[in-house]
Amino acid sequence: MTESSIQVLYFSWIRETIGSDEEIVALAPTVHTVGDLLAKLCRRGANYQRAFSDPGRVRAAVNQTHVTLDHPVSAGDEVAFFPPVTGG
Amino acid sequence: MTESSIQVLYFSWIRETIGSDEEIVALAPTVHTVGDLLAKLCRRGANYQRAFSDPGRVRAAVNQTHVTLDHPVSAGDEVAFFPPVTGG
Amino acid sequence: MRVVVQADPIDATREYAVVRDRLGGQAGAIVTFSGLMREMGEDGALANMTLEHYPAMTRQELERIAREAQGRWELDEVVVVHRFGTLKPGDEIVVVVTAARHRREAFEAAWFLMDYLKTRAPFWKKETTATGRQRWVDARTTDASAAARWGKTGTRDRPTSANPAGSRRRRGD
Amino acid sequence: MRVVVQADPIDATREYAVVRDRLGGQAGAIVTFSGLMREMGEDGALANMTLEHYPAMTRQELERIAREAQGRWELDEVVVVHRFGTLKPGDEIVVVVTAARHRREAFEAAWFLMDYLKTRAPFWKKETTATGRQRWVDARTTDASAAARWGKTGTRDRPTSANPAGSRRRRGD
Repeated sequence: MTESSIQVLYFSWIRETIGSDEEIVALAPTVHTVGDLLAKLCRRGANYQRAFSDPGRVRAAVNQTHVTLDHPVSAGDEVAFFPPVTGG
Repeated sequence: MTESSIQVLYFSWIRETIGSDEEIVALAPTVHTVGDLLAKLCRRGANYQRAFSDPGRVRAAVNQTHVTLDHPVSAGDEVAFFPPVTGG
Repeated sequence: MRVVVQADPIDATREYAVVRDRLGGQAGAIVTFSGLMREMGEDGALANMTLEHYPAMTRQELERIAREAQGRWELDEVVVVHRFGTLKPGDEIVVVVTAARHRREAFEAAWFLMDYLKTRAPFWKKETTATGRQRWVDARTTDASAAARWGKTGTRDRPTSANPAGSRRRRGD
Repeated sequence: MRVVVQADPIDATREYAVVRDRLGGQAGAIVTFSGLMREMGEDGALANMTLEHYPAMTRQELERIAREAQGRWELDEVVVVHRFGTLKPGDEIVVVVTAARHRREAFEAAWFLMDYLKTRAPFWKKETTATGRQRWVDARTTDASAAARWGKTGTRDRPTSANPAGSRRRRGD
């Protein structure tokens, strides 16, 4: 992971739909928030679009803390996307 | 215990103040309720009066069921007097 | 339903394990409540505590309370075990176990059982301090109000959704 | 405070016994909640269930939730043990133990922990039916509303008396 990239993690059926559990994504100048990152990922292919098609079923964490889509992302962050949790 | 008497039980500090845990009481014609019985017992002596001096701290059961002082008593009943319970 | 009044120490872990093993995947939630003897009384450190009870009444009153809980919630199991006699600090005085499909029913039923038991089960506590003084424990007025919030007994036809936690809100909401 | 995330089966009786023995008369109330895997899923009988989680986040999120409970109630102990990996019906998924002076604090804190954990702990359940079909379990909307009734996180300066059960009333009161 370089200084200008972020690590992205996927869990549960989002992971399965995308077909990957982890990837390094270059931080484009247009990506300021978690929502921007999500939009950028959706341009990667139909599997991403399917995984993120229902925004109501997508949650995110930045550096292991729950956040909303307007949360900022910076180089070196770990960003995770997952469905609403079902533990307990 | 005869047909026209009731069995009276005392618990906790009511038992200790009266100095007895159980006695047979003849059912006088004037005793229709638990409250009537209580009044009759108070005429037996200072220890009974002390035990029952604060009606807010006296509870009763007839035949092992919680009741209020207006509950009727009949020959053959088991009537218990005790302070508010402190189990659990 | 299991209701026990005993002089022997209560084994809360056994009461829980029996319920869990017997239900084997039927219930999704088990709540176990233990009420323990505290080492500090109002007059200082305690040596022990004696629980007097009304033997002819105790068991049937606990059964009434347990049946009342079964009528109010859909429960897979209800266990109430209450001790009497002389206890030492740290001993379990009472153990309640409730099992239900979901956690809300199990939590509400266990809490209800304890609130009811505190105001209805015919037990009286006498504490003995480390210095040998004895004192009957007074009933807490908060116990009466805790029991009152569950409403009247014998209302089995009342829908489960009408119980207290179903409509609770934060103060100021 | 004890927070554990483990692949091994949870021994709820041990978690309880450790708390009871350590507190030895300090706490008057211990609530133990167990969440168990049910044998029936939405699509019929289940063979097993796999709990995926987010290892780097899980433990710290559970610790945040446990600290939040400690900030809201005066607790003598808080234990949260959550399992991951493959479970069979009847297994404990999660065990929460709370100890407090009185039962109200212990009940409220345990219930709060479970409500919060259900909406914040990064776990996802995948069920496998007896016929081999697999399905990700959907989040229950009732879990979100159950968590919401406790109000916002991080409000440690809020008085304890303002928590939900403090002002709860029967519907129609």
